[in-house]
Amino acid sequence: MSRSPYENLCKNAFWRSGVSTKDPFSIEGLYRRKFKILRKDRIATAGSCFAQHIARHLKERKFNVLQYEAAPRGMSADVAAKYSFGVYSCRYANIYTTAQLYQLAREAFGDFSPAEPVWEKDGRYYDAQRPSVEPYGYASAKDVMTARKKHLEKVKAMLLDMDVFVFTFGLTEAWIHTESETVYPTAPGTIAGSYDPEIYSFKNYSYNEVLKSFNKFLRYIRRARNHRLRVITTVSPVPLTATASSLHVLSASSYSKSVLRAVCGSLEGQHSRLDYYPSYELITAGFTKGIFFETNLRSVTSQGVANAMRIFLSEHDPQGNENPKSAPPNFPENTTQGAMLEDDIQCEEILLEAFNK
Amino acid sequence: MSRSPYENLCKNAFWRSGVSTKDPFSIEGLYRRKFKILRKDRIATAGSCFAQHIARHLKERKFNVLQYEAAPRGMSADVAAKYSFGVYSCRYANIYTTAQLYQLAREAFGDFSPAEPVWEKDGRYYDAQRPSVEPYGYASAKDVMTARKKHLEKVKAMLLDMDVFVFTFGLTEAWIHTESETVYPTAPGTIAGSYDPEIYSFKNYSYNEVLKSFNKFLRYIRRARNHRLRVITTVSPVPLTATASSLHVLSASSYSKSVLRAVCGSLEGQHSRLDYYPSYELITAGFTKGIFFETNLRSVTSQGVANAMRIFLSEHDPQGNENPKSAPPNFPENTTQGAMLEDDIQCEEILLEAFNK
Amino acid sequence: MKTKSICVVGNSHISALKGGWDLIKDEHPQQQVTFFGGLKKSLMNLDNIDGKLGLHNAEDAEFFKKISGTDDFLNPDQYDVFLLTGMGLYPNAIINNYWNYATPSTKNSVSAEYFISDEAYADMFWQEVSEGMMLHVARIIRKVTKKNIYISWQPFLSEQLFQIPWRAKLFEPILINDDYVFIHHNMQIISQKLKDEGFDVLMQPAESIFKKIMTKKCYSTGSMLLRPEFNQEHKELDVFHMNAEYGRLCWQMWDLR
Amino acid sequence: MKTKSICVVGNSHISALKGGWDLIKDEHPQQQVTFFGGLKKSLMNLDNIDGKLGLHNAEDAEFFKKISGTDDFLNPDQYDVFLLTGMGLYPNAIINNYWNYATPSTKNSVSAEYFISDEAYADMFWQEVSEGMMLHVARIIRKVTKKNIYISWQPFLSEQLFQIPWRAKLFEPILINDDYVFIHHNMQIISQKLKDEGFDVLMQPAESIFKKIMTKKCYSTGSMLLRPEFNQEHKELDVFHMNAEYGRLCWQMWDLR
Repeated sequence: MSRSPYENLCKNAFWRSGVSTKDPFSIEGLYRRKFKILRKDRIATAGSCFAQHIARHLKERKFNVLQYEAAPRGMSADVAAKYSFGVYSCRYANIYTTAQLYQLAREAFGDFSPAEPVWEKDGRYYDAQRPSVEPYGYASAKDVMTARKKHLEKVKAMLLDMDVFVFTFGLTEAWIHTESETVYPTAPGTIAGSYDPEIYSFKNYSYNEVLKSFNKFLRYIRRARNHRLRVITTVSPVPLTATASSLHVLSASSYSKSVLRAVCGSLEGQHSRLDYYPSYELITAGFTKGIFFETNLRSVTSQGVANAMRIFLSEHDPQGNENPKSAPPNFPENTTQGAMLEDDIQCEEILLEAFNK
Repeated sequence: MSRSPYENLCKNAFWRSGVSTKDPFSIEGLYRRKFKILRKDRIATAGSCFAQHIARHLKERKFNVLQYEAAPRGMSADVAAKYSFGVYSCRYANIYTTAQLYQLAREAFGDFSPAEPVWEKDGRYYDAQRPSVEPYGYASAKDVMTARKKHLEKVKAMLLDMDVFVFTFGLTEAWIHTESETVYPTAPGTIAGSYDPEIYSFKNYSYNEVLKSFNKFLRYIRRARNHRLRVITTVSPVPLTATASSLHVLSASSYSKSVLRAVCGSLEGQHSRLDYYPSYELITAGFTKGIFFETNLRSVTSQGVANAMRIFLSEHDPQGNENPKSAPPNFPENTTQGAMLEDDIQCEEILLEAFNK
Repeated sequence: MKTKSICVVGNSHISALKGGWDLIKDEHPQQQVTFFGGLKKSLMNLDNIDGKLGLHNAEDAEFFKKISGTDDFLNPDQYDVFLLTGMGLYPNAIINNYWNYATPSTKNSVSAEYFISDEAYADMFWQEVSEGMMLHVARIIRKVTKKNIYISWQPFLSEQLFQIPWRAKLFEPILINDDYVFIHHNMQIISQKLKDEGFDVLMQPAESIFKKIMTKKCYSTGSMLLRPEFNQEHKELDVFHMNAEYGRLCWQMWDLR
Repeated sequence: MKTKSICVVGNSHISALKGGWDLIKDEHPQQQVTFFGGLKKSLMNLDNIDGKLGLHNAEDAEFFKKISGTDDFLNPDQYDVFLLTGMGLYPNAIINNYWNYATPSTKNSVSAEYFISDEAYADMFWQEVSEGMMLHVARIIRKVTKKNIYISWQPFLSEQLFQIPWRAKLFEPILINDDYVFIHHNMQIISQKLKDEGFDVLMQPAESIFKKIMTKKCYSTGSMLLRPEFNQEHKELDVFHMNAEYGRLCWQMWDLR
């Protein structure tokens, strides 16, 4: 019988020895992997903007990051990024909410059809589920649906094949088709579509909704898969560009991120093969004094990302090359590899800023 | 039909205009009160350490902060603080979890009796539900129970009388009596008691547990009360001193605080007479660059508290005196008023640091 | 009393000792007693000024010099022993709170609203004493001399306090519960702390005590104001100050070495 | 052709124009043609060096001067018109991806794995061209002269590409689906952008084209390496370079003013 249950805890269980006396670059043991990721493991990535960094760093370390919708051969990094090629394992662009993730999986397996799947703008037609991937849209709704059909085949293949799924939780705020509860990654009218309050409504997903959607997603794909899945979750440290919650954006961000972080904590406890990687706290915690944010106090600096990834990779690739040779900037041979530039992260959400007048 | 639902939002809905271009001292509109608090309203305060600041600032502004267990006449501020007088409206010391709050209410009304109510240490006896209020304990368990009975009468009166309840959510981690689920504010063995894993166990309350306990508390006291209650919730920005979760303390803190913030967001949406005051994000958000934390990266500076309270009081007491005359440091006439010194906050939780060896 | 030269320091309470000394000084020609005093809280500022103890404030300094008859500050070399009186060394904190704050040692836990530890009382009392005027003066003197310093408890309030309703309300429950022990015990704790710090402690003469926690009326009636120019009694219901008889009793009972 | 002095600039592809000019230059005594060239990607570094256009790298500069026969850098004042050839202006990006990336304009959406927008193709193609060697050279020349600059499309690959299985695999679906229009359309988009930038654009002579998107074998067989000292043909299955006959055809069809 010990006097206090805190007597035999390690140094990292105490704020003073675990945090106060460390700096964000020397903090140790913040993350202990639950399971191994091998270089041959097929890794799929999805989620909000911040997930793009993880994908890029894993690729640089030569992990087997799946690419089911690569950029056309010879497409430059700039153009590939503009058309959302090479950002994630499929060309779904950012998936901000777990509701959208679950919806996408059901759609890929033919169990769901989104309402209002095509949004129009200035005579062009956009995939409402990923309006940013084709910045000029298509000439017809039919073209959008053809592209989506091809896309969903790839998503399905990815969901079936992947050994490791890396997902970054991004937002709780979303816009839905009120009647069907179809969720969209952007508000109608941001990239395409037009906001009709009779058709669309604002949704701020609660803790339970976020949690349930993710668990439903896991259960749903498990039925179709024949091998075990490991999952790595993270929470995007990037605050909201704008909120429709009627709260101040600082408070709305705090709420959203808290819900997501709480959900990840819960998921981590529920699933033995689901790991939470704490890049969120490493970048946002008060003890970092904001050094990992750009002057807009929103974007994460490349140093912040590098530091977060260093800690992740120190667990999953401790022998890895810290500074792999990067491809020359011109004449990209394999544009899929080179498509993601360090500071060139795709965020549809930032487009909301255009409405700040 | 507007093009985008973000077109007509105000500046505070956008990160750039609401946050990036502000500093933590000039941020506006972060908090808009849901209801008024008048100087005559009977205000009761409870919660984790940070709630003490709110109580003190309200008292300084001459709000009617209830005091049901004042310090004896002539007790100096130092001694009053040592014995937890004048910290909250009753002498319950810090109430870190909503489970404990709900349990206390039931106990006050005679519907609950805690298991293992008295903890021993070195031949002295302590109230397991508030071991810090008597630092030397009592000579017998009977004395502890006599003191507790008197205390509970006051708690009951407070719960019945108060018009406004200010509660600061502090922790999700707690220690419970395994069989009865009696929750304690400290781990056995921290201040008193001794840790026996056969009797006590660690509990990290989930989002749903935290939320439910608080809602149960509200429903429970409503039955006994005959006038409406307004509630102000806040989340303590102070990270954990130590965690028993097996996570790194930074990650454990991030999880705990996220759960609490998410719960407050949910409560705020559920109850028209419950307001959330966002001091948590104002002090912890990345955009503050950690300026509101002391060098231990844990304690909040008095400037941080003052800034948070300034924004709170600008809504509830815009005409108030910003710099009320403070009592002279010697010969305190009314020690209850003077009991709380700016940097002299009572935190049993910090005692865990003693086990960091 | 075998000492040659006694220095008495105190606030208004030195008046009783001064009056008492006047009554008996002819019987003790070998003894010399000098009284230094300050009104209200002025001795809180007693300080070492060029080797003598005095006050910086001009008015207080003037009074301090004048009342002593030396027309000077207190020169510690000139005295064999020091006797400190009054200056708030009184169980105020205990008596004032007893009626509403019970402890495990008291018998009023049913009637009192609150129940707190004996330690809380003791801490409160000691904090008051250790930050009070008596101990300030005692410590200032100790810094300049190794001679004996006697600290005397301020007398209990006069039994006439029962003519003041709010004071009666504070004392009645103590009497009803026969809880004088609680008061005495707390005073003993303080006395011990003072002794631990190297002071001698003088208790109120037993003959003057009424019902364990008050002073007999005959020792309070006709107490004189300290200001010698007034030569005037305290107001009728002053229950704090004692008369010259009380002073004489003290001189008789206290053994200053 | 009425121009007096023509300056041809290009990579290995100038070989065909040079061979062609040799065949017809006697018929055009009033014309003078000077050929400037660089191997591989060297013209990517063409620069204005003291008013003349040349290369900083010693080896590249030497070749550039030598092949022109002027033994000097390109002095823009000495020419009436500029003809740019080869240098990667070819619908590589379109042809290479067609088999697996359909668009609303193509007819292969059933067989292709991917379906993307025509704009993605156009952006990719223009990005390649605008960052490519041809436009670099054209822009460098434009900076020093207002004279006409003719940009000629690099010829389509020789029909012999069908002897190379992986190339055949890229071309077959285009032929099967009769989707040459998609290639031409994308080339037109680029041509228009080049015209918008102030250049004249020369298309491959129609007589030399096989099945809309290749070059007839008779124009590719026996193409010569650029290095004059080698006086040697390209390797047998070179499908990029054209022979002197192709060069002659170009000189006949193109109207340089």
